[in-house]
Amino acid sequence: MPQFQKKTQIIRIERFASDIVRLTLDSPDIASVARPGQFVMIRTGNGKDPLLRRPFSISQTSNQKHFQILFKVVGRGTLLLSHCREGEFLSVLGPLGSGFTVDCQRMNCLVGGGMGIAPLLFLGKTLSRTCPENSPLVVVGSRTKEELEPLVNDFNEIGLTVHPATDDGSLGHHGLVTDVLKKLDLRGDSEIFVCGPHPMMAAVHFFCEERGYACQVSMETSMACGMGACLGCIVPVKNGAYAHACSDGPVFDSKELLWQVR
Amino acid sequence: MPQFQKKTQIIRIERFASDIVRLTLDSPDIASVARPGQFVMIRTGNGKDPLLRRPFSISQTSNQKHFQILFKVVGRGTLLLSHCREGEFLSVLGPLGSGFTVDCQRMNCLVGGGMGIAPLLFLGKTLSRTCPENSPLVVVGSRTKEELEPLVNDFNEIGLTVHPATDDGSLGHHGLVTDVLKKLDLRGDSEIFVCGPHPMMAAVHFFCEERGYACQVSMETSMACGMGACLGCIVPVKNGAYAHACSDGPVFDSKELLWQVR
Amino acid sequence: MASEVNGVDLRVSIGSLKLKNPVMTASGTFGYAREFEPYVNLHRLGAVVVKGISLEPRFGNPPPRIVETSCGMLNAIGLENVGVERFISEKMETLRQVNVPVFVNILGDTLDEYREIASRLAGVEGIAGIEVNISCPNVKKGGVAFGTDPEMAAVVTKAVKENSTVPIMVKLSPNVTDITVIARAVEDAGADAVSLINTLIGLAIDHRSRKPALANVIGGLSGPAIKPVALRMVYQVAQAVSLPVIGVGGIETTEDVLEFMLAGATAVQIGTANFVNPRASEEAVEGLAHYVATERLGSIREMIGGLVLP
Amino acid sequence: MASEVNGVDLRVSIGSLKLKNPVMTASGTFGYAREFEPYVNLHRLGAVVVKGISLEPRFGNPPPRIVETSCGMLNAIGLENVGVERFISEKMETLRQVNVPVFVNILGDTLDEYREIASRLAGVEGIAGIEVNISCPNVKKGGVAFGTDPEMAAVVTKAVKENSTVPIMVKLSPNVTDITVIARAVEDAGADAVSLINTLIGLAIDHRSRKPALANVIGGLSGPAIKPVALRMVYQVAQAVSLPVIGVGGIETTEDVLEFMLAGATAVQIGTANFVNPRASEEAVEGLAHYVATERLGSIREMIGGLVLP
Ligand SMILES: Cc1cc2nc3c(=O)[nH]c(=O)nc-3n(C[C@H](O)[C@H](O)[C@H](O)COP(=O)(O)OP(=O)(O)OC[C@H]3O[C@@H](n4cnc5c(N)ncnc54)[C@H](O)[C@@H]3O)c2cc1C
Ligand SMILES: Cc1cc2nc3c(=O)[nH]c(=O)nc-3n(C[C@H](O)[C@H](O)[C@H](O)COP(=O)(O)OP(=O)(O)OC[C@H]3O[C@@H](n4cnc5c(N)ncnc54)[C@H](O)[C@@H]3O)c2cc1C
Ligand SMILES: Cc1cc2nc3c(=O)[nH]c(=O)nc-3n(C[C@H](O)[C@H](O)[C@H](O)COP(=O)(O)O)c2cc1C
Ligand SMILES: Cc1cc2nc3c(=O)[nH]c(=O)nc-3n(C[C@H](O)[C@H](O)[C@H](O)COP(=O)(O)O)c2cc1C
Ligand code: FES
Ligand code: FES
Repeated sequence: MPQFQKKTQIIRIERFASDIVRLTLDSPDIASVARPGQFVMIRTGNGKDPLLRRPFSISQTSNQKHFQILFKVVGRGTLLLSHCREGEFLSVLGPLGSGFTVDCQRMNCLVGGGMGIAPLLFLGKTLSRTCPENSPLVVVGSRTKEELEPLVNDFNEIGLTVHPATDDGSLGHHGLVTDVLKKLDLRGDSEIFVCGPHPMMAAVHFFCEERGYACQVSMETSMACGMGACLGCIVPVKNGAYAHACSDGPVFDSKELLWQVR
Repeated sequence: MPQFQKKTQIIRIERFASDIVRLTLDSPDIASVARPGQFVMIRTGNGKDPLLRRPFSISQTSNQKHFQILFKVVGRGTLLLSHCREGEFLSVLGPLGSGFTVDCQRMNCLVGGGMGIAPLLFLGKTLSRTCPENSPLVVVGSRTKEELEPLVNDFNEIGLTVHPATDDGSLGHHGLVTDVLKKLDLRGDSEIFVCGPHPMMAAVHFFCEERGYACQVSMETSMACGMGACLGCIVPVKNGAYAHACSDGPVFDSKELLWQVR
Repeated sequence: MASEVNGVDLRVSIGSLKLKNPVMTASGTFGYAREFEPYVNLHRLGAVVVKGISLEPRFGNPPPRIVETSCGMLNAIGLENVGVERFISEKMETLRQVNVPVFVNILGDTLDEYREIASRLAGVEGIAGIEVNISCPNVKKGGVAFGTDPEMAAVVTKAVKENSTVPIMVKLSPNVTDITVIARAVEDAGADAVSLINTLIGLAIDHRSRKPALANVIGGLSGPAIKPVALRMVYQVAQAVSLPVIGVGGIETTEDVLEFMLAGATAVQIGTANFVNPRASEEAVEGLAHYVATERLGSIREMIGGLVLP
Repeated sequence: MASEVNGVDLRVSIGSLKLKNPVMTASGTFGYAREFEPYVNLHRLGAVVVKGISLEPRFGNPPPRIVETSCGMLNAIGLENVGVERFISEKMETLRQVNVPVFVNILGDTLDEYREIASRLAGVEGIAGIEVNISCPNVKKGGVAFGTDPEMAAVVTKAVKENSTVPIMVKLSPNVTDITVIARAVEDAGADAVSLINTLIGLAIDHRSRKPALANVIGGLSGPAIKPVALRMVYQVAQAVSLPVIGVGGIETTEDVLEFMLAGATAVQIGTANFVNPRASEEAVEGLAHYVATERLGSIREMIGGLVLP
């Protein structure tokens, strides 16, 4: 699988909320080979502090030229990144990791929470193209309308119907995405694609297990290298062993992983 | 002596050459008490790398409100500083150190090389004001016209006549400032104020010693604190002892220091 | 002495000494305190530790003495100081006017020197405690040997303790295989507290000139770069001894202070950070008060050793 | 094997082994090399050192295993590896296809394990050398003890040497009072080279959760933060032994490599920098070639130990 280390130019910056930013980066190399569920590692500054790259899902590609990342400011790296200006260059490694595996025969349902929605946009776009007969369901949740609406619009633009949920009820269901998911009329052969906070993914996993649905999760862990070299990014699997989020994942069949019953 | 730790806003950025920048900073506290020869310590970035502040001479003040620094990009700190934008804030400590001591009765002569010209502008301005009868002579040298001319203009604006020298002959004398100095018709009671590369200051010191002129030098050393706390910024004085450039200086009577005969 | 900031209990004890809060400044990074008066309300600090004092005045090492490294700095000041006599007559004079406990950091090349300097300081008004530097890596004799050998460390501790009228805090070197061995040795020898860490020995080279960046060749590494090492050693020592442990190394913010206290520190010293932010120490005091208030702690002492193991 | 880059002589020797240039990659930071094929022309490197291998497979420590610190990172991977058998059957298979000398980093909890793993690797095609990890701070047994005690270090060295058919390089721990003592011990025991430093032991705490940032509590500090310590130790060891010294610790750029060589390193290993810039190792090779050319050196070997003292 081709991977690149590139200086990519920031060609667009969108601010969805004070702490939520979307960058459009110019990189034909990466954009033309990326698959939904893959991610990139980005240097957030030029100095040695912060030292390590930060992982971000590829949230959309366009024209095999550009790709987007959508992120929330949670610490120093993302803060630095949020101060970037259009025209600047960022050092990017990618595309990294495995992507989602899709089966057009199934009933596909994308479930995203917070920044976990990022990779699902890309997945939704790809599903609409590759399985035109079979539109996926989309359930996405976030804190508030302000940050969710632009993403809902993006799904709508691809022609997908979205079931939104917000913590404050400002858009769609007032509550959790899992509430919405549970109320959907899902076929027995459904496959759920989920990305979001860990507790949400755990809840969806148990729900799918109960119902016998297939479930793919995209796992976030701390990562130093993003390419299978440091062995830092593990997620517990069955039998006391570990899988590596960056190279074995970040997308996993949820049944392979070890989930703590809450 | 009052000293401040302030977030100061950058209100103007001038680029004299690709690697020479002048910043005008808004700080009534510092601008209103600063004296020629004093300096400030500036944080060049927000992270922990580069860790330490960098020292810069106060190169001019205006209206007791603003002050300027003039610097050359030589490393990471100055590079970061050169990327600043107008409107941004810089953390500044100052004014620090002792300034030049002036005596209006003497024939005063300012000798500056490269970025050493920075504090002499401030000194020239102060001398013109405090000793209006007795304009100082000004000898300044730099690599090339491009970077020297704006400074010569600034001296001219205060009404001072400048004897320039450039390494490439593009402005004034083709060669060293010390050549120019030696050809000036200096009175026996002359006092030379010199700031520039160490070899230049040594040459001027020996010249003054030979002729019996008073000589004040502004010394540059590596500094961690700028306020007499780290003891890192020493310059050798007589008897194997050391003086501290930040608190005993940076301006010294050249006769107090130990100069290596070249 | 106000023992509370905004009604919040930040008090900690080092031996018989009560500090109004756990924030001290580290030796060699805060001058003789007066340098920081423009920036800091000195009386709000827990204590200040002054630059290391030797029996005789020392000129220190030739320049360059400092060089920046990644998230840190190397120094080889070589213990420049005015000597104990001038320290007492000149520096203590002004230090007494500052309403803050003063620790005098002392060092010697020989056991006798430690003993003499301690005796000379005994009874001098205004000294709250003595910090015994057995760890400075810059002076060839004395320093290194005392701090890396448990027996020598104990002997020095005993000598200073016997000749002191105030609590003594022994400052440990991190350049050892097992710092807990040294810590236990000085505890047994009568120390009232241990402070750690002093600087890690390092080297920087200028590849252009092919010369060491410091005239002394090697120097002491300090700053955020060494914080993980300091935190680990504080954690280990706090478990090994029952003395108060004073954490030093890369501390800058309130969060850093909390981390060292969780690891087991009773108090901390802020060093290199004073150069970057002269207000760091006072801001940490304010930050701790805020923390105790918002977390509704009975006192900051609840944090000491509060690390939750997985 | 091309021994010159652009007609420039970068060759160095480690025992009987000739490397085409002094740039190696450090164990645990370069996977099994193939991970870096998208970014690096592996055959241009001096050598690669693979992730530490034990006799039996290990799952390693639970997460979190890594945390960033100021200009550095802590890791507690816990030596996750597939074990020597699968290493030989799976990993060596692909490594042989890469035209670059391969060092296998090995570790054991007991002397016997070191001996067995060395015997098992003896004669395996495609192994250029063995790096003996006596210094890993993450595993409670074995690691620390071997690397901090000169006698144990010597015993392990001898055991591996006696059972190996290729040059062995012993990797030293920096967590000791005097690293030259350990270096001399392994030299006397028959090591062909020493590599240093492994990580410094450190701790990071999340003050919000009051928990250690790593599940293993302590971890190994690497990256630019530790470079001054590594450079100092390389300088000391290079003067203490006559073996080739391989410098490791915070190396990222050509300038870093030059500094370690000036301090006495015959070759270097690039570690954490591979994560930040996967091309760091190849760029250093290019940079050295450029340096030798522009400085008109006969060979890069002229730099080794070339530090000019003041
Ligand atoms: C494969 C992958 C894809 C990701 N995609 C996205 C994305 O599309 N958009 C997005 O906003 N974020 C994404 N993340 C998370 C993102 O990498 C982190 O938010 C970022 O690294 C934080 O960097 P920082 O320097 O700002 O914060 P730090 O200063 O490093 O940490 C600040 C706080 O965030 C927490 N944190 C750090 N890293 C993570 C992490 N990986 N997961 C959860 N919490 C973390 C820390 O524990 C700490 O409390 C992804 C992570 C992975 C592994
Ligand atoms: C009192 C004082 C006043 C100063 N005033 C000015 C000024 O008005 N304008 C200006 O451009 N510079 C001035 N300097 C020098 C300025 O501080 C340095 O150029 C700056 O610190 C370099 O920082 P850096 O991070 O860019 O370089 P670094 O990465 O720190 O160093 C890059 C190179 O510059 C050299 N260098 C670093 N510091 C100094 C220094 N203090 N003197 C000489 N060489 C140095 C280093 O040895 C290295 O080779 C002054 C210095 C002092 C002590
Ligand atoms: C410039 C400088 C001078 C120092 N001088 C002394 C000293 O005289 N005595 C001493 O015990 N420690 C001295 N130290 C060590 C500090 O007190 C402290 O232990 C060390 O710097 C680690 O803390 P930090 O990372 O917060 O700086 C000095 C440190 C620096 C940076
Ligand atoms: C994630 C990680 C894993 C490591 N694993 C090993 C290992 O298996 N064996 C070993 O000898 N050293 C190991 N090391 C230590 C490195 O090889 C190197 O000695 C250390 O990181 C210092 O170099 P650096 O600062 O360039 O990273 C590891 C380091 C890191 C960061
Ligand atoms: S992030 Fe390094 S192995 Fe996954
Ligand atoms: S710079 Fe710290 S004492 Fe002068």
